[in-house]
Amino acid sequence: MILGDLLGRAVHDSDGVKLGRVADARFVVDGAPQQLMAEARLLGLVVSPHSVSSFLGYERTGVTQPWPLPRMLRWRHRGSFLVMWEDIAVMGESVRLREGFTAYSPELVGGPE
Amino acid sequence: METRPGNTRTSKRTLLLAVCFAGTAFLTGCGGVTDTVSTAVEDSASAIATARLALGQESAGKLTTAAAATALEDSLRELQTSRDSVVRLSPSTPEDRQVRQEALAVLEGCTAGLNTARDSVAGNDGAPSAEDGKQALDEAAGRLSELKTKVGAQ
Amino acid sequence: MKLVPVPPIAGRTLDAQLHLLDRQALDNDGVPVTTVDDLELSGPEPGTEIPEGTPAPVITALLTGPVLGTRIFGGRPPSSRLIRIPWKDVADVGVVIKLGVSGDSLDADWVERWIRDKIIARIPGGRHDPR
Amino acid sequence: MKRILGVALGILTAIGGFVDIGDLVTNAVVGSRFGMSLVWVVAVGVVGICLFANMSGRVAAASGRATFEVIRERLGPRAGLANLSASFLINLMTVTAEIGGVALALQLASSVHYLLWIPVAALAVWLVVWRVKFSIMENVTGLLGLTLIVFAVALFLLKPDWGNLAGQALAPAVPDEETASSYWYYAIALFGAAMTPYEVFFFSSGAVEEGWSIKDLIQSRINVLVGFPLGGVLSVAIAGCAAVVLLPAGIAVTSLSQVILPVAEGAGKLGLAFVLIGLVAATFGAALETTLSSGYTLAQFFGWSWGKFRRPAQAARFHLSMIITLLIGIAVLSTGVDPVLITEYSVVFSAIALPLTYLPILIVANDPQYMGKHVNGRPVNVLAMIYLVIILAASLAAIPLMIVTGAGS
Repeated sequence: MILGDLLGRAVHDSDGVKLGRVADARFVVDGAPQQLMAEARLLGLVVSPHSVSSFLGYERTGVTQPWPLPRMLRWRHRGSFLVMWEDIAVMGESVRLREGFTAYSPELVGGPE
Repeated sequence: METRPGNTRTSKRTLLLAVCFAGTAFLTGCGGVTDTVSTAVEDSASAIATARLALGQESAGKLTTAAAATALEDSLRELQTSRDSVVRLSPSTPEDRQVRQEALAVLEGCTAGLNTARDSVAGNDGAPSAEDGKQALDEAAGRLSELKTKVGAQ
Repeated sequence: MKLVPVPPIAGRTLDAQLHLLDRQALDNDGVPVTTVDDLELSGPEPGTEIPEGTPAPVITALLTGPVLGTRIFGGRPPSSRLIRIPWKDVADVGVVIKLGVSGDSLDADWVERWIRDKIIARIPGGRHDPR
Repeated sequence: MKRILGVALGILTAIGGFVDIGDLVTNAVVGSRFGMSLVWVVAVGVVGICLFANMSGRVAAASGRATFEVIRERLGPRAGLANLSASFLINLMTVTAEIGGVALALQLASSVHYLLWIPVAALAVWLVVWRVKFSIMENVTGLLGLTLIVFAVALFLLKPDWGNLAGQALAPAVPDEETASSYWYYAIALFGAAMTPYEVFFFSSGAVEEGWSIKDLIQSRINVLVGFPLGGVLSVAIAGCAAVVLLPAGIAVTSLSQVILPVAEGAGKLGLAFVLIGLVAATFGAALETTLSSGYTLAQFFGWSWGKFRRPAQAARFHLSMIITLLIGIAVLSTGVDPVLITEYSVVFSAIALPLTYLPILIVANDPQYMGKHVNGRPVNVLAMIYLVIILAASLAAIPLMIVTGAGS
């Protein structure tokens, strides 16, 4: 599967209510170790109800400078949430989540450093 | 910077293009006859003044011949562009036609003066002396200022 | 919708848009090779129901290729046109993505090699090392 | 001793490198039409370029990423490509203007028509970009560009009425025969001439070329904070010479030959010799920087291998793109279009395109992932936000003013 097909797709819950669009995909580097780097496993998808894609990710980091910009963009991506791989039922033309999925905060915890 | 959905971007782009297109149309369309003539006179006066300054410096030994020749050549090119802008005019009223005629005559005189100056700078034998060049430019400047007051008064 | 704080995760997290896509890939001696245009996952067949408890997909390759046109006007180039850089060749993901292999072996670089051999190397001084 | 030499060399190169054909023409035009009443814009522009160059130098040193890599990574492909095409086209316009400037300067020295000099100038630029080491190229053109100090010397020798000049500069007012809109149009042109984007592409890529690290930043900060303001003083001297000699004589600058007349007036043939060397060196140095910047912009955006520190064969597409840029420059100039006219448009379009490269650098300079602990301090961010507003205002006002004033005629 190509990630490019997934980004921007509509996300529905199990009753078909549209929740937003796939803004990003989060991976965690804790899979089986390869020669150089462990495999990056799909942790979940970041879903954003109001905007298509976010390249600056202010809604997932605590960055506040340069002053008005992060606040404006964080407002634009308000309501974004992270949904785990286990809660995803179908990924294709659109993404459907399982019954009673959990919406996690999209906050980036373990940064890439 | 998020990518907004396509449609607002394209409508914004067409608006920008419309503005630029209107701008260029406005830029090329010429104002009234007197406006064009007065700008042409102003530019020619500036060119003649440059030529007089360059000629003065060259004869005073402050400017090399190469730099003076280039300065005079640029002034001639400036004069020709202003002359072309007057030639392209197509005046409707008789007074405008009269103004254009006069302007062309004066600009003709300036071009002749400038050429004498260039020949004097070139300084090959038989060429006019620096004094003649300077004299020709002074005459041209005089006639230009007369024209300027006349066009300005219009 | 009350957001539940994310449970602590062992290992580094990478967001595709923020840390992987459009990032510069350098080969093992630091020569830029290409930029990452897309990712290939071992993930589920698109559109098929995912049974409970199936293991999460992993990134199998970084994809690079003439995608700028499609990323602007939407759609995607046929995957045959995309050049794959297997994930096992990736040495580190930081500000740049460091690959563990040399650039020459990667066919993501054929345009560079073609221009080098056909044009630049032919001009005198082409191989002169300025340092 | 070596350290002091290094610092002095850095400063001198920054002064020599600051002035290019855009500064020369725009300052002379402004001086000949508005006197000293637009000098405040040069000050605003110099502070702006110092801030911008420092920020992009720090981004390059802290993260090893030059300007256009950062733009691609942080703006995403669509906005990034729009940014690239605008910046590249304006950079191409500047390359053409600079090569035209070199040819005009050589015509002044030799009275061989400038059109004949254009291929020679472009070939010389290519040869230097192809073979000469980065630091040697920078130092030679920078030091030779210093001879433009003769503008300041000539201004003194002209013994102007300093009170009047200072009065015009400190109490700026629109001269009566000029309209307010052309006053503001030339304010934007002057701002664009001082804060040319290519200087930042070149500055940040140069940091990566010379492998700067954080501890090298002190040297670069001195270069910028001392060199650029002195470069600004040179620009003011050019405007001053024009204001003292050309303005009273009613000469509006439209060609490079007019720019040097005040120097001949004040310092005679010796002064003229210096200014011609300075002209050729400044425009040639700027032609090198803009050609390299066009290579940097493309290579960094598309992720090609780039840099003069590599063998040309190891950065094939980088060098090929520069060759093509030079060929386009020659083609445009050989149509006989007036290089001074291209220069006037290139500085205004530089002002229009400035936000496209300023904003991403400002964003990344605050991004801990790229900068670690070297993110912008609070005072820098406050000043940077003020300048973001100034830059956006200039960029938005440029096109309407260009239309209203008919490009300043």
